[in-house]
Formats: sequence, structure tokens, C-alpha cells
Amino acid sequence: MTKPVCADAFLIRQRNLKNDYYSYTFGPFPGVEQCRPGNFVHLRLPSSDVYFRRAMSVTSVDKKNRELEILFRVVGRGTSILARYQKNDPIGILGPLGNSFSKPRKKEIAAIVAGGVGFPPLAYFAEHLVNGGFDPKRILFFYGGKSASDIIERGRIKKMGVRFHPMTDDGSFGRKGLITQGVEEFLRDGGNQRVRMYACGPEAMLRAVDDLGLKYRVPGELSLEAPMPCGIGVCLGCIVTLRKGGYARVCHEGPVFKIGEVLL
Amino acid sequence: MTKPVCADAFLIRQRNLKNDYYSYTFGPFPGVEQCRPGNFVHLRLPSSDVYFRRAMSVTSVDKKNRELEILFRVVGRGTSILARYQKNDPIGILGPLGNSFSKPRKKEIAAIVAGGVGFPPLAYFAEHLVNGGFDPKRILFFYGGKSASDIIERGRIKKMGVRFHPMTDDGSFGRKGLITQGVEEFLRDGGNQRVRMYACGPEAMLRAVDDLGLKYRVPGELSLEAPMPCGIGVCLGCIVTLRKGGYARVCHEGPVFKIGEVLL
Amino acid sequence: MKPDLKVTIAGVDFANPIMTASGCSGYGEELSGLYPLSKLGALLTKTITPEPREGHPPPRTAETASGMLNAIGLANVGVDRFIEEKVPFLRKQKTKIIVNVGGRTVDEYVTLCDRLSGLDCVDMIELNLGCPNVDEGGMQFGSDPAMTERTVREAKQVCRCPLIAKLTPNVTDITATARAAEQGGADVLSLINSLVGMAVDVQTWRPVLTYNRGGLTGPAIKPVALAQVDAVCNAVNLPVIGIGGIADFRDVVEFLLVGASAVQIGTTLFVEPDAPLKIVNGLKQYMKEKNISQVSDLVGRVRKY
Amino acid sequence: MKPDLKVTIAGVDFANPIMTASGCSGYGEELSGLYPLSKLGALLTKTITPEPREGHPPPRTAETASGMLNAIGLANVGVDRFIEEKVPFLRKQKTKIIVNVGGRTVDEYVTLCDRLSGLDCVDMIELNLGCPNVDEGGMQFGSDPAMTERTVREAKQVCRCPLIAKLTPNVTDITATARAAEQGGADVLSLINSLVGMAVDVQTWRPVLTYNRGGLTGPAIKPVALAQVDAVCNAVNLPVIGIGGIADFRDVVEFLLVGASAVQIGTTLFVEPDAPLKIVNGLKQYMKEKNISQVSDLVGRVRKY
Ligand SMILES: Cc1cc2nc3c(=O)[nH]c(=O)nc-3n(C[C@H](O)[C@H](O)[C@H](O)COP(=O)(O)OP(=O)(O)OC[C@H]3O[C@@H](n4cnc5c(N)ncnc54)[C@H](O)[C@@H]3O)c2cc1C
Ligand SMILES: Cc1cc2nc3c(=O)[nH]c(=O)nc-3n(C[C@H](O)[C@H](O)[C@H](O)COP(=O)(O)OP(=O)(O)OC[C@H]3O[C@@H](n4cnc5c(N)ncnc54)[C@H](O)[C@@H]3O)c2cc1C
Ligand SMILES: Cc1cc2nc3c(=O)[nH]c(=O)nc-3n(C[C@H](O)[C@H](O)[C@H](O)COP(=O)(O)O)c2cc1C
Ligand SMILES: Cc1cc2nc3c(=O)[nH]c(=O)nc-3n(C[C@H](O)[C@H](O)[C@H](O)COP(=O)(O)O)c2cc1C
Ligand code: FES
Ligand code: FES
Repeated sequence: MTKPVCADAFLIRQRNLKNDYYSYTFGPFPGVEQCRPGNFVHLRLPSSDVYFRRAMSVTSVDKKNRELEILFRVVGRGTSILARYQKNDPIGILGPLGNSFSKPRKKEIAAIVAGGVGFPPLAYFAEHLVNGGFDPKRILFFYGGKSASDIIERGRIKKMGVRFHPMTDDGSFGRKGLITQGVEEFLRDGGNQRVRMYACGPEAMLRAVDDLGLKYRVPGELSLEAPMPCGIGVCLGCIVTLRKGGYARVCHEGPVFKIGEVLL
Repeated sequence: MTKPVCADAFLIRQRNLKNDYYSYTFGPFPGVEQCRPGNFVHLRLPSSDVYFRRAMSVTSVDKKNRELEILFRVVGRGTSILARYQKNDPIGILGPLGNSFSKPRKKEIAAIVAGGVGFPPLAYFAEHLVNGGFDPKRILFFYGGKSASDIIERGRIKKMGVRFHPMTDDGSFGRKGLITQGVEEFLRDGGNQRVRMYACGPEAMLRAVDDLGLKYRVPGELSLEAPMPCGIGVCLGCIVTLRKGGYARVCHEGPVFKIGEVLL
Repeated sequence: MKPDLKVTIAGVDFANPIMTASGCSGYGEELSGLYPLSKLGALLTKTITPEPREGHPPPRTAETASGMLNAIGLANVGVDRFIEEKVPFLRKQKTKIIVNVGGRTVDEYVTLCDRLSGLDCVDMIELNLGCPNVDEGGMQFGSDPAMTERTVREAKQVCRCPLIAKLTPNVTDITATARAAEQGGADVLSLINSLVGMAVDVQTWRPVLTYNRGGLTGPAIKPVALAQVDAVCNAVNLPVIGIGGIADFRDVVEFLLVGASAVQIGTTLFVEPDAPLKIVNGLKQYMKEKNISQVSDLVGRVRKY
Repeated sequence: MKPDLKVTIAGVDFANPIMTASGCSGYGEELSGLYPLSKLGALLTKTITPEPREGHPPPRTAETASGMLNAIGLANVGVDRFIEEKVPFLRKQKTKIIVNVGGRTVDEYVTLCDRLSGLDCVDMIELNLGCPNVDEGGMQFGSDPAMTERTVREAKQVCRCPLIAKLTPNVTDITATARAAEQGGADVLSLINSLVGMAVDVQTWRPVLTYNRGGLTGPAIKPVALAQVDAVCNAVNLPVIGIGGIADFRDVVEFLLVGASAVQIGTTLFVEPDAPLKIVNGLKQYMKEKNISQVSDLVGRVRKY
């Protein structure tokens, strides 16, 4: 468990990616030091429209300059407010929070499954693996979206040198179909390779990946979302139901859970 | 009584005057058409820190472009939020609201008494008189502040051609002393000129001007302030006590009241 | 499909379920300068009392987090001047008029209902049984079920139009007063009035209101209002008008879903006087998206766990 | 002048009047990762019940205007695991520990007080007499003065440390339950717990909480809390701990001025976990400006109209 920091930072860089997708870089933030792939930060957005903080996965860090980057898509009140921030605006950050992805074993293939804005923590994770010496050719980067405009940061993925498998519902980029169909084909036809899956994305996608993992006996991890009043484990609001019974806090025991662990 | 409009406009121009003083120009706003000196607009500032709108006197209008200007000083939560607005930001405006100053008679001298951020409506009024053919030399513009930095828009006053009497508490600009001392000297020594006073400023100043008006039997008008939940006369929250008994709504019967009318 | 917003409550037809709340729209004159009152389902008047009242000395309103405190103290022109000065204006408005009345004794409520309910432009009378801001009358009527029942019963006897009992939320169990009002013969219930609240100025160490306390209203109290409307809708068989913190069409949908037949907009009128128009448009849009033709089809449709 | 923030309540010395509220700081472990708990006047635990409780199924929290709804349902590790797993950690903290307990019967409250009040690290026990989120127990204890008195009296008999009665705001007259708790022998009163509230999802037509209702907390309810604390401070002779919507040092000053001896910070911890530190600094600054040496000099100094 990382030791979180609660401090103000500034919006240092702002990129409007496709459509409603944005990349924001905040700094200087002391918590960057301990950030790991899977961790998230909790952002304070003072406005009459939102009261809780909003959780955002860290997608890259610059430890030297103590900067961290998030990627988000405008979908509701909180993200609309965030999209109106301007360069140099101060922002309250709490983080890094939550647990992180665990490394694949040496002989394993890492099958990364990103759906929509599930991309940010997985991009961080893939880069982290590659930078740590994991063979990029052993990383399959499945990335699904509704249409071409949902597949962001393609240049970044290319640079990683991983095996990129984009798919869109309407076929406007990559293969046509649901990303989990692509994953299932790979698992079915993959022969006796040892695979570990890492998934983040919409609930339906995570449920499908969980099912696939259980069906093909492939281990792996899912990064979950839940509305988070506190993000640090004290409110008991962000719970998910465990298969073995009982609840777990997404912000504290998660956001990364093992395949088969959570009742989705 | 003007017919108010409730509509969104944009921050078109933004000037940081001295220290915490700002000039904001909003437009296009249809209500500009009917604006008169003394009227105010009610601004919506969506933030978790303020709930009510904030009232701001109109200080100039550009009817052709349907723009209006306000001047404000950052003193509390509302004005701090306003100060953070950026060019082209949208803002909800309700107005014009309230009554307006009445013209001096032909032979009268208009003694304008502005204290601090009481300046904006009086500047509008003086310009309106001059533009309407009233001899600027018959307008005495008393303008008091704590120190030099509180006397804003001096160029604008010069351009009007009025007789400018600035005073500051610390003597850093104009004469040293309270503006009401200057006004009293003028009234005392003014001989048999017929004078009408127009005042806007801090409560203590208004009380002193009211006293002077009654003491020297000089008629005139005071523009008052009160926290205003609605600004349109329906909440009955912004009341002042009348000398004759009963209450009046600052937003609806005012903000301009006759000297001697209100228990200050 | 053109969504139909008409609602009928106790035999009275309203163009839409969006009403103003008492004390938040004066006697209609000021709002009518912003838009025709025909856009409203109904206009509620400030509480009318037998005698004119100046109300409490200023300050009597204050800003709070997502809401406000008020202790206006039932300032109003009194029933005589209301009939003389305000009714002629109201008569010309193409909207339903609901007159809210308040008394210090049961007799005063009765007299007011008697004098006002026969006027041609008065479509309903609403009894203010729970204003927290007057020393006599007001709250005790609303917090005691027996007093509530008696007041409603006697008022109903003289009332020539449908009668609304407006309930106070400052009670342990609002369904008890709701049932009492039903028992007394109310045709409609409306709730909630304001919650008792207070604030202190940390510079002067004085309460921010000269009445020391006041009524808390606005979006801050919406969840409390919704819970109480839900409880009352499950406890009585009368139509209910939901009030409390409504700011947009989504809030209205919530109140309809738990069982309100209509709603009143109070504090929001102060910060967004044209909110009723936006809400009506929002509701229409929502109904189109959800394929709902009659607004009444939403009433009570919440799917409880 | 160095402002002195120490307060003594029922014989217990607190470094400052800023405590966390029950259910908003877990058992202290998570917060201690952000700052040393010695910065707090006291840490309150989540309500401990005799048996472990999972609480209600998700979703059990929701955002509201300047506040939130929760129906956690008293999820907690139960008294056995609390003593085994949490007490060792709490024992090491250099702050006062107040354990909040809740039962379904008077006996359960008594048993919990008996088992917990003798632990060396437990400085006070707080009885949760008004959690709106459990079917049995909880609210009925707090809304009925007779039950309140009995529960407090029996708990007090076994309690080896000062006893706080935490009152529910969902009553017609909180001074009645306050006096009942005083009568029962409470050493301190704390208030308010959460207001009953509700919200509905307009897309799914389902309540936003699986428990249908929940407790409303946060800045939205501060004026209600302050009015009730003010009323109780005038009605009893016990020290009072103010709770409800406190977000900054100004809010704390308001509670102290109406008579609270200390305060608890709840929901604000979720959005600003370091709020207690900021509040302590703000209070010190304020006391310097106002030339107040002892924080207790603020208590009850409101100048009512
Ligand atoms: C651990 C964690 C990590 C996260 N990382 C990221 C991230 O890296 N990037 C990112 O963009 N988000 C991320 N999220 C989600 C993020 O916290 C917000 O919940 C999400 O962006 C919705 O934001 P909002 O505040 O705008 O919507 P809200 O203001 O909460 O919701 C308002 C309305 O928007 C709609 N809405 C809400 N969510 C969605 C949705 N997902 N799709 C469509 N409509 C919706 C609903 O109608 C809702 O009522 C993460 C969440 C968690 C818990
Ligand atoms: C008809 C009318 C016209 C007005 N015209 C103007 C105008 O043209 N320009 C302008 O700047 N203002 C004008 N005001 C005042 C304006 O509406 C605000 O009330 C004022 O600017 C305080 O703003 P705030 O919202 O920042 O303070 P708030 O957020 O309301 O107050 C927060 C805190 O700030 C402090 N504070 C509030 N007011 C003052 C003050 N006057 N001096 C020092 N501290 C204060 C207090 O401590 C207060 O608790 C007008 C008011 C009215 C009624
Ligand atoms: C300034 C003000 C004055 C009010 N006056 C009255 C009144 O005279 N009679 C009454 O029954 N309710 C009165 N109310 C209560 C409202 O009608 C309504 O019940 C309450 O404000 C809750 O709704 P809201 O949150 O939408 O404002 C008043 C409310 C406010 C804010
Ligand atoms: C998520 C949550 C859980 C809570 N759990 C408890 C609890 O277990 N026991 C209790 O006495 N109060 C509980 N409360 C109530 C708080 O202690 C406090 O009385 C209330 O939230 C009001 O204070 P606030 O507005 O500062 O949050 C809880 C409140 C919240 C928001
Ligand atoms: S968000 Fe509070 S426990 Fe997870
Ligand atoms: S601000 Fe509402 S009546 Fe003047």
C-alpha cells in the first residue's frame, strides 16, 4: 500500500485528444514518487455541481519533475468541470491511492484488454513492463471502443512496440466487433501459451473478461470502478461484492482485483 | 421600473485596474437596451462557495453592441470567484434591476459623493448627465478612498470634464481626510447655490451624507446595498427600515432612496 | 409524440405540474415581468394573514451551502389589501392561483378560508401549517397531529375550493401529521416547508438572522424533502405536491417517481427566476426520450429495492 | 500570545476540540497514513456492534448538493475483532479514542459498554442512539425520550469512562431527548447524527441507495445541526459536542459560539481528509486575531437578538 499525499498542484499541460478525450498533466505533486501502474489520484473539483472528489487513474509519471498525467473523457458533471480547467489552475490532489497491477511471470504473455477510458492505467502498466525489460512482443494490447475516435494515443502504443489489437464496434478502426470477441479468439486459438490478462473498461467488458478468464482458466487482474466518496478506505461506500462472500473496498483492497474474485 | 431579462452573456473584456479592482464587460445582453444609471445586474456564479447571485451596478453600456460594464473589488467569496473568470466565459445575467437616479433640476449643482466601490453607478450617472447636455462644471465629483489605489478610473473622470474632488484617508491622493468632510465644507461654504447630492459607498459614508443632507436641507439620493437573494422583489430579504415606518426592498423600491427616507 | 404535461388534482386542471412555492413568488407581479405566468402550472401566493405584517427586522435571509436561511416572519399585505390590491392582478393571469393562508388560531385559518375561497380567481387554498418563523401559530399547528386535524377540518367546512394542507418537516414522523390532515378532510397535501436552521456570524458573534433562527431551504434539503414525500405518498391516499430544493427537471422527475402529482419551486426562483420554463422544457425532452406521453405516467413509478 | 486549544470535557483532556465523527474515519488506520493522529483532539471509531456486520449491499453512498447520502448499515468488524485487531493499533496512537457503540437492544448497548469502557486506550464511549440506516435498533432508541433515558441509564451503570449520548436530529423536539439523556446520566451529549433523506436515479427509476433511504450529511445540513446544538445547549447542563456539516474553522467557531465544547468532523474528511489540520490552524489564527487565549472562551458566547 502506498502512502498517499494530500496537496495542491497545478495543471501544467493540457491536451485535447479526440472529441471529448483530454490529457492533463499536474505538478509538482510529491506523491508522484511512489506512483505505480494501477494507482489512481482523487481530484477535488470545487463546484456547486459536484461534491465528491473524482478518481482518475494515473497514466504516466515524470518523477524528476514530480508530474503525473491523467486521461479522461467528458461523460458527466465532474468531467465537464475538469474539462473547463485552464493551464496553471490549481487543483487539489489526493494520491497515489489503491493497489497496483502485479507483474506477469517471465514466461507469460501479458494480454492487456482496454475498453474506452479503461486505457489510461493499462498504458502506464504496459510502458512500465517494457521499461522494466519485459519483452514488448509478449504484450498483446487489445483496445476496444465504439468507433475510431475512442481509440486514443495510438502513437504512444506504437512507441511501446507491443502487439496492438485495436477493435471498434463499427469497424471504423481496427477489426470490427467487441474487444472481448478478439480476446476470446486469442485465448481459444492461443495453444498452450501461458497468458495473464489485465483489463480495465466498462462493466460489461470486465464481466466478459472475468468470464473468459474462468472459462479458459487464464489468471489475471481487473481494474474496477465505483463512485468514491473518500478514496482512502474510510467511508465504506465504494464496495464490490466478493465471490467468497462479503465486500471489498474498490479504493483500498482495489481498484485491481483478481479474475474470479469479484461478483460483477 | 425596467423590465428585466434573464439570459446568458459572455465576458468580453477584462481589465485588472489597481490592486483588487476589476472592470468586466459582458455581452451580448439584450437587457442593455433599457439600462439606466443606478440600475444593477444580478450575476450567477455557480460554485460550491456561493449560492445567491451577486449584485453589481452597471457602470457603462454600449447599446449598439449590447454590452455592459461593471467594476468590482475583490472582498469576499463571490467577488473572488468572479475575479477568476476568463475571457469568453459565459455568465448568467439578470437585469437591469432596480430604480435609477433622478436628474438634477436645471439650476442645481449635482454633488456626487462616491466612496470606494460606490464609484461605478455614479460614474455612469455623471456621464449620462454630461452626455445629456448637463454642464459638467455643475457636477462636483467627490471621490473618497482609503488610499490612492482606491481611486480608480481617474482618466475616465477627467474625460467627463466634471469638477473632481478626490480625497483619501491617508492623503496619498487628493486631499487628506474623509470624503464627507470635504462634502460638508462645500455645503457649509457653498453659499446660496442649490445643490442635489448623489451618493453611493460604504454604510458609514452614506449615513454621514444622509445626516449632511438633513442638516443642510440639501435634497438628494443614496444608492444602498443589501445582500440580495433574488434581486427582483420576491423574497423580501433585502429590506431596509424606512423612517416613516415599515420596510422597503433595496432591489425593488431601491437601490436608490431619497435622503432622509431610510433609517441607516 | 407530443408529451402531455397536464395534471388534474382534486378536480382542478393544471397546464403542467410546475408551481411556484409560497413566499418565493410574491403575489406574481414581479415574475410576470420576466415571463407570462401562463407558463406555470400554478402560482402560489405568499402566506396571507388576517392583518398586514411587516415581518422580522433585517437581516432576515442568509446564504448557506447550496441553500439559504430565511426568517421573513410572514411579511404580507394582510387579507384586506390582498383582496383589494392583488386579486385584480391575479384575476387577469392565465394560470391557476393557489392562495396560501396562515393564522395564529384555528379561527383565523377559518376566517381566511371563508373570505378567500369564494373568489373567482382562487383555485385552491393552501394552509401553511408549519412556518418556523413566527412565535405564535405556525409550527405548533403542524407538529401536533391533533391540531393539524382540527385546523384542517374546520377550514374545510367553510372552504369552497379544494384545500391543501402544507406540512412541516420538523417532526419525528411526518406520516402522522399527513394522516391527521387526511382525516381532517384535506383534499391535497403539500410538503415540505423549511427545516429549522441557524447560522452565526463569526465576526460579530451574532446570529446572521435577527430572529436567531430561520428556515433552511434550497437544494441542500432536497433529499430530506424527497424522503418525506415518499413516506407520505405511501401513508395516505391523497394527491401530494412535492416541495423542497427542486432546481431542475431531474429533481421534478424524482418527486413524481416517489408519488408526487405536482411540485412547487421555491428558493430556486431566487437564483434562477426562469427555472420553471427550463424545467418544463426539460421534462418534455425527458418524456420524449423515455417515450412517456402523460406526465402522470411517471407518478409513483419508483422501483424500490 | 499562543492560543491554547486544549479543552477538558467530563474530566478528559483533549489537545484540541477537533474530533473525527464516527463512521467517517474508520478505526484510524487509513487516516494515520496521511498525518499523525496526535493532531486530532480525538478519534471516533465507526459504530461497533456485538456481531460483525457487512452492512447494506452497494450502492450505499451517493452525492447530493453540498453533501451526501449514506446507508452503510453499520458495517463494522464486531466487538471481538475490534478488540483483537483494532485496539492494538489504537493503543499506540497519541490521541484520545472515543469508541462509538450501537445495539439492537438495551442489553446490547450495556454489554458493549461493559466490554469496551475498561480498555486502557478507550477514553470515552459514545452511544449511537440514532442511526437511520438499520431496521432494528438505531432510530427508535433516539427518537423516544423514554427509551433514550433507559438506554443511557443502563449503559452508564456499567461504563467505566465518561459516556456520550449521540442524538438523532429526526425528531420534533431534540431538547426532549437531550433532557432524557441527561436524566439518564449521560456525561456528554453529541449531535447531530444524519437526517433521513432519499434520492432516485431518473434513468433507472431506482433509489440511488439499495436501502432506499439513507442519512444526509455534509455542509448541506450545517444550519440544522447548529440550530439543534443551540437548542440543546440551552436546555441541558451537560457539555455538548457539535456535529454536522463542519467544513472549515469558521464552522467550528459557530458551533463553539452557540455552546458546543468540541466538534466532530464527518463527511468533510471524505473530500478533505486533512481538514482537521487546516481547521486547527485556522482556529489558532482566528483566536490570535480576536485576542482569545483559550478556545473555551468562545463557548456559548453567541450574542442572540
Ligand atoms: C479507480 C478509478 C479510476 C478511474 N480512472 C479514470 C480515468 O483514468 N479516466 C476517466 O475518464 N475516468 C476514470 N474513472 C471514472 C471517473 O472517476 C468518473 O467516475 C467518470 O469519469 C464519470 O465522471 P463524471 O464525474 O463526469 O460523472 P458524474 O458527474 O459522476 O455523473 C453524472 C452523470 O454522468 C453520467 N455518467 C457517469 N459516468 C458515466 C460513464 N462512465 N459513461 C456514461 N455516462 C456516465 C451519468 O448519467 C451520471 O449520472 C475512474 C474511476 C475510478 C473509481
Ligand atoms: C445594488 C447593488 C449594487 C452593487 N454594486 C457593486 C459594484 O458595482 N461593485 C462591487 O464591487 N460591489 C457591488 N455591490 C456589492 C456586491 O454585490 C457584493 O455584495 C460585494 O462585492 C461583496 O461581495 P462578495 O460576494 O465577494 O462577498 P461575500 O461572498 O458576500 O462575503 C463573504 C465575506 O466577505 C466579506 N465582505 C463582504 N462584503 C464586504 C465588503 N463590502 N467589504 C469588506 N468585506 C466584505 C465579509 O466578511 C463576508 O462575510 C453591489 C451590491 C448591491 C446590492
Ligand atoms: C424566503 C422564503 C419565504 C417563504 N415564505 C413562505 C410562506 O410565506 N409560506 C409558506 O407556506 N412557505 C414559505 N416558504 C417555504 C417555501 O414555500 C417552501 O416550502 C420551502 O422553501 C422549500 O422549498 P424550496 O427548497 O424549493 O425553497 C418560504 C421560503 C422562503 C425561502
Ligand atoms: C458514511 C457515513 C457513515 C457514518 N457512520 C456512522 C456510524 O457508524 N455511527 C454514527 O454514530 N454515526 C455515523 N455517521 C454519522 C456521522 O458520525 C455524523 O454524525 C454525521 O455524518 C453528521 O456530520 P457530518 O455532516 O460532518 O458528516 C456516518 C456518516 C457518514 C457520512
Ligand atoms: S471511497 Fe471511501 S471507502 Fe472507498
Ligand atoms: S433581493 Fe429578494 S426582495 Fe430584494
